[in-house]
Amino acid sequence: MTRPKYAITRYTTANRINHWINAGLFVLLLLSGLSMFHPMLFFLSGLFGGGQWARAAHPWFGVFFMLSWIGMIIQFWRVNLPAREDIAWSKAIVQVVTNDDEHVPPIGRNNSGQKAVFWAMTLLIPVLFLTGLLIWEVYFGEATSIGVQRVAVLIHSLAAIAAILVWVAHVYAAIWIRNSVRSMTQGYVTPGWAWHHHRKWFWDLASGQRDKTTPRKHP
Amino acid sequence: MSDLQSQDYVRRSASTMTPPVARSHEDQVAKLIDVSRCIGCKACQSACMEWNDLRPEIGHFEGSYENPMDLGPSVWTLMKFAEYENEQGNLEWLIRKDGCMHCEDPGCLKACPAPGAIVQYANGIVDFISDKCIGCGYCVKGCPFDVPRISKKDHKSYKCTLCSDRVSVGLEPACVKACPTGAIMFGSKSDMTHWAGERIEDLKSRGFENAGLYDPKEVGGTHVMYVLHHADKPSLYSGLPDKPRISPVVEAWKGIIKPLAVAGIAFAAIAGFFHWITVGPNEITEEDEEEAARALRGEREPDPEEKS
Amino acid sequence: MALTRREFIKFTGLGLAASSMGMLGFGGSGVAQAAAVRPFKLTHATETRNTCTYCSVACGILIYSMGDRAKNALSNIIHIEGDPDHPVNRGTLCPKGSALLDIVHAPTRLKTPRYREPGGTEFKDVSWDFALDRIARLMKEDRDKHFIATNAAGTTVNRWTSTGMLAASASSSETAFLTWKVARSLGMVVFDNQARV
Amino acid sequence: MTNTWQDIRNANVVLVMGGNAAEAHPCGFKWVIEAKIENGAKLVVVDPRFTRTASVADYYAPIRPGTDIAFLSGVMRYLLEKDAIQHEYVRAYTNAGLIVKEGFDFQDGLFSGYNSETHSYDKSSWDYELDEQGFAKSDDSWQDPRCVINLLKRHVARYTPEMVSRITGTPQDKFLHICELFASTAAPDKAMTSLFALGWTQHTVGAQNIRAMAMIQLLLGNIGVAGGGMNALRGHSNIQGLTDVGLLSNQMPGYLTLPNDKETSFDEYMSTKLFKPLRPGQTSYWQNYRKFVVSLQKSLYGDAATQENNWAYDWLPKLDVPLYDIIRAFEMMNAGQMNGYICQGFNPLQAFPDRGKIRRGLSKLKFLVTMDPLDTETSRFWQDFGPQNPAKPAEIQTEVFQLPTTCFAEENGSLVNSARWLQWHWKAAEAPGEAMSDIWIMSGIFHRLRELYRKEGGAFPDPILNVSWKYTDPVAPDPEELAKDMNGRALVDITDPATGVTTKAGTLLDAFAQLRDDGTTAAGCWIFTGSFTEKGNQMARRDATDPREQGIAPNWAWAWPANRRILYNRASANLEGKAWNPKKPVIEWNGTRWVGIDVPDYGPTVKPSDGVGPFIMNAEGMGRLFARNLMAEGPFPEHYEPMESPVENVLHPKVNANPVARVFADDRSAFGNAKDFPYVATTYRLTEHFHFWTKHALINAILQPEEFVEIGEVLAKEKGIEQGGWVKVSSKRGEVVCKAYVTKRIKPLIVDGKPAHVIGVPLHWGFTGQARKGYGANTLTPSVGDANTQTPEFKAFLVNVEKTSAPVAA
Repeated sequence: MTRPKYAITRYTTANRINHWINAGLFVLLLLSGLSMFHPMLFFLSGLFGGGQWARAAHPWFGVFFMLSWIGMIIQFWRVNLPAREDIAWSKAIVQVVTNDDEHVPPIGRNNSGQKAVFWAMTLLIPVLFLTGLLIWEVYFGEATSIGVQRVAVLIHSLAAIAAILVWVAHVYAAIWIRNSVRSMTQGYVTPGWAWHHHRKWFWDLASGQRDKTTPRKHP
Repeated sequence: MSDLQSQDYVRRSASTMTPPVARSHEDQVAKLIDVSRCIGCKACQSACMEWNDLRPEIGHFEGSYENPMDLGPSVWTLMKFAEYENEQGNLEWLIRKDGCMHCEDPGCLKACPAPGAIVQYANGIVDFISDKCIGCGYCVKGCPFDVPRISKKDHKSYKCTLCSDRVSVGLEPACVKACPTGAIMFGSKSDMTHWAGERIEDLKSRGFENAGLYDPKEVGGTHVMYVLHHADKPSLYSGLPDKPRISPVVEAWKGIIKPLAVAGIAFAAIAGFFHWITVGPNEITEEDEEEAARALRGEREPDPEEKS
Repeated sequence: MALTRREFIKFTGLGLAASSMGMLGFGGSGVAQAAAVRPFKLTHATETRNTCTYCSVACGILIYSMGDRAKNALSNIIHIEGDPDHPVNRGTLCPKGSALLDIVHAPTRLKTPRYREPGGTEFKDVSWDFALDRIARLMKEDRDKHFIATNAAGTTVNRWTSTGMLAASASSSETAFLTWKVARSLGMVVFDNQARV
Repeated sequence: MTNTWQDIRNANVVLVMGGNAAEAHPCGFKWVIEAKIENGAKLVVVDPRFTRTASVADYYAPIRPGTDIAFLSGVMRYLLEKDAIQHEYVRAYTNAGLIVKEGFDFQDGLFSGYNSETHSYDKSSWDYELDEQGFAKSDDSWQDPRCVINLLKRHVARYTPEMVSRITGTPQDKFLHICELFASTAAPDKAMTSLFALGWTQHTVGAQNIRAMAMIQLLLGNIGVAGGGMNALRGHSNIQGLTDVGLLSNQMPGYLTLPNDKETSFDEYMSTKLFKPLRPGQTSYWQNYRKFVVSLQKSLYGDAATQENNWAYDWLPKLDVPLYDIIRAFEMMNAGQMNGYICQGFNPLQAFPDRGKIRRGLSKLKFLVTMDPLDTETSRFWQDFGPQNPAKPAEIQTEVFQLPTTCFAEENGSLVNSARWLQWHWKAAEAPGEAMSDIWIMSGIFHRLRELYRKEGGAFPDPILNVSWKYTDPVAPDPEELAKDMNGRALVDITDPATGVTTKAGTLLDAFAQLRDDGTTAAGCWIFTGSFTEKGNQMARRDATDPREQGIAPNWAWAWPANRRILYNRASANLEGKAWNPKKPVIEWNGTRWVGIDVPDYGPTVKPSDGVGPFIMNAEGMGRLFARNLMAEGPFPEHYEPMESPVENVLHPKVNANPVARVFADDRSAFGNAKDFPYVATTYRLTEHFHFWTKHALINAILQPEEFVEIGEVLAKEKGIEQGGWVKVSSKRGEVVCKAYVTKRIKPLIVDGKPAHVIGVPLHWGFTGQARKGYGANTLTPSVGDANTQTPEFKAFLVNVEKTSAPVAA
């Protein structure tokens, strides 16, 4: 893998490892969870060695996912804080989805769509984690009443669906905005990419305000 | 082997196939528990353990004749005792055999995510097929009567099978056979309902005006029914639900949400696909790179709105 | 076998697909056909008619044992239930009768004769010959020493009061008769059964 | 039982008092439920506790333990006062009209003839006035003040409803309601059955409890009829058989009594047995006594029993005391008068009163032999098990043998059920390990002893050497051979003088009527004659056909005597021989003979007009409202307080408890008083367990795992006892520490104006087996018995109860 000379580091190695652990666990949770959600998808439990294994593994994936997500929060909470520009960007959502980037206002490191993904997950994952604990039959089956568990399982599945929808959007956006995937696999973007998608961030970098990811000033 | 063919099932958990309906003439069975004849001797419990090779732990005395203290993976039926003082101040000892009710519309089966782990035979028996059980505990949440229990040893769910092995060879369940006073009867559901009517008449003649049959409509009727002296107050009998029904939460979860969610996820994916083929990928151009390079070389200053 | 990356993906993909198909029900009729009820366990068991050993309702019972009484099969009792032909219990059994299997196979069933010496702190396994020889000797010693042949009035009374016996009220009448013969021929009068307790 | 289990279904009223049929005999109790459902019967339960039987009763009344006679005497008073008796029946079939001797009297709690030094009665005045021919005088008009019915009226007059309630604690309205229900069965076509068990027998007045009820049943005409009778629900599976075969200290097979040492010769022995009829023309079946005894001796000693040696009469042991019962045996053990004890399938350390005394007694033995399929407490009495069995093995010099035996599933043989049915059972498997049958073990001991006597001689070896032992395998006689021995056979060709039919030598006999007193027949147990005939093993019959579904099933197994299912069934028909209840006839006179669904308990061709009474075993042919000299306490039942009682006997404080109870000095000193032990305790079984056996069975240990006592809510509150909390129950003899079951089912009773609390003590737990360890109810119980039978008073004694904490594991 060769890194272009003027590449801008968008995600550090730690960012990327954390993200992909996250992503892996999410996929495992998604597959094992869906296998227990809809009979049509029960075949997915085969990926885990059958229903018993899927059922046993799912909550443990969840525990690690929660831990992993805490890592994500620590690393990304600051860059996902809302900013005034988010309003303008959100107003231009039609232009965003139609690739009419000329008419999209410039934004910083993350646009509000990305922020929405982050905060949605930050809300949903703990909900999934806590409701998941309540219905973790092996350890907490007798900890709460069946009535509580019924509500928990309902919330758990609603939250999971929401999370999946957010995830679909996230994955599609990564594919749609070309070279985003590379930023999360190899960690860098080209200056042009930063210029095009996150111009404010680009200028911050160019003016040396963000030290770690500062590209070389002069080629 | 006494394999029942798949055609003997009328319901099968988490299955996407339509159950076969060709064999539509099988008689439905029912167990009738006449509480007014029950002496609480626990022969049913004993026979159940013996026939089904179940031996729970030896417990302690906990202030009641109830032992073990609860249904469990190895306790499929349990006598529950309630000391009740009636309006006349006379004591009644209301003793009820607890266990699976074999609902016509089984909440456990509805909630179960494992294909074929819970089945309902054409004769009405709701059976757990351990081989297919994944131990998720959803049946526990689905059951309106708090019956299934998950084993900590093998993580499978257990409950009364109505001795499906005995019934399949033409015998009555073990508890029915043992019951010394005939408080547990077994036969076709229609015969049991008729017999219950006679019993209720007798009870009414002995001063139990509210005697009646417990065959709750809310779960489509049950294949285990009770004759109660106080059918107006089932909860007197150690908390038998007055109006049992599958929880609306479970109904929602296993009803509308399931297809909506799958549809929603599929829609999101399809929307993405069509976005791709209509709008297409958002790619940067050479110009972007050049502009960026110029900016980096300091040949360009940001516009005011481009500053953070 | 060297696999290129592309081939590897293909293989795992196929494997996944195959296993998923299996789970969907294409993996053979055994899986597709929904599982079976538990096989009926008495189909070829040997049935023996007996009477419940507990109370004197004397319920008829059917004892089922493994094996067809062929020479090489040591029959083992696997199940006991009520005899539906019996006019009193008509197949029913109480919680004790329903659990007769567990008394037959109780872990505290005795299997060897045991002996405890005077002042001893434990039982020792002994042979039947040792036990019966010793018992007979002790009984004879006591009888010879304390037997009352005649009373003060000179009447022959043939009475042995220093050794007594309690007879088993769950043993058969045939056992009882033999026991009576033995006890009375020895002149034993301290002789009772469980009729009262 | 006079009737069968299934016959209970014919009853109109079922009384369960002195027992807990649902709990102790669930499968027999089904016929009570059937009576309710199919016959509209009312179930009445009278019990100190609201039992499982009470849970399905139509009417329940509480009663203070040990006061049943007061209750039942009150019922008799009610029936006589309201004239709710079945006149025709009482007049013809009971001794109501017979005239009692002058001199018979009852004053201040005592009948005539009491000797306060010996605590016994001279019973000579307890009899009828006889005429010149030796027949009892009678007054059929019941005018004579000394006729039985008038004496009875006078005797029970004191038991007014107020007095009954004052003694028993039963509320008056409940008592009177029950009287009404009883009275409804005085109608000729109505029947009441009485189901009882140890709740009546285990009292110092046990036999009189039962007598009182039997008198009520006679007054109501309920004896001998379908759905009636006195039904003792017996305990163990063959306790009836062991009683029938005479395994009691004073018994021989078939209810023949063992001689006592005043009966110095066979003729003297027989002179007290051959009951002459007391009324003209009566059967008095015991006139055949001699035939039964001679046939027994021929069975036991074969050719060695001869006319010349008085049928080996001298070889029978002779008693010097009325009974060598268990209470006496342990008294003797404690006094150092016993050296050896054999417990065959019996667990006295758990079963007998005053456990401490039992343990001390066993410790003084030279040897103890236990024969049992299970590891019993008794066989380990010498071992230390902490507070449940504190023993010091080093100090106990007893040699102990623990012999493993087969159980029911591993042997052939017959058992006699409560309804006197002899049922054969078959072996299903081999015994575990080296376990052997009781027959093999008893034979083994016997052969060794016989060999020793043959070789060495010794004390009086004659009976040992001469016992007949003609079995194919002398080491382990076949049960069928023993059954044939009991049935009996002809020893020479015998010809029936009436029919001219000859029975060949060696042939099995069909009926005890064939027995002879000249040594030409042998029968080990005359009442079993007919059970194993040339037609085969009658006990193995399995035809369950039940004519009219009336609960007889005459071809199922075989019932003694003579396959008769309902005793005294002649009394089911009126004087003309027609059934009192035409819907449920048992036997009827068809003009030439008695026919019906049962074997007549009567001469089959004796005409009704002959005036032969239906109670053919009794010398007067009648049911006895007046018991003559047959009971220790008196011819009528009288209320005496239990030995330990919270109150004084309000009828006659000077004669508080049973005046003729036998109490050993050390046992008397172990009685507690109401000041230290203010609560009445009663012991009982629970349905989940059978005595001390099923704690060895895992399922039953699961169903009722741990020792507890039952305490009413009021007392529990007073004492601060919590549900399921630990309590200490103590009597003068010991203490039990266990859990408490605080229940609404036991309520305080108002006795003589004061509340009396009852504590229930189930008896199943010990220190071997699978259930949790327990102290055993007999730690608390007093060592005193019924004056007639010495059945221990387990059902009413005094205790104290206190809240405590869990015992510290030893």
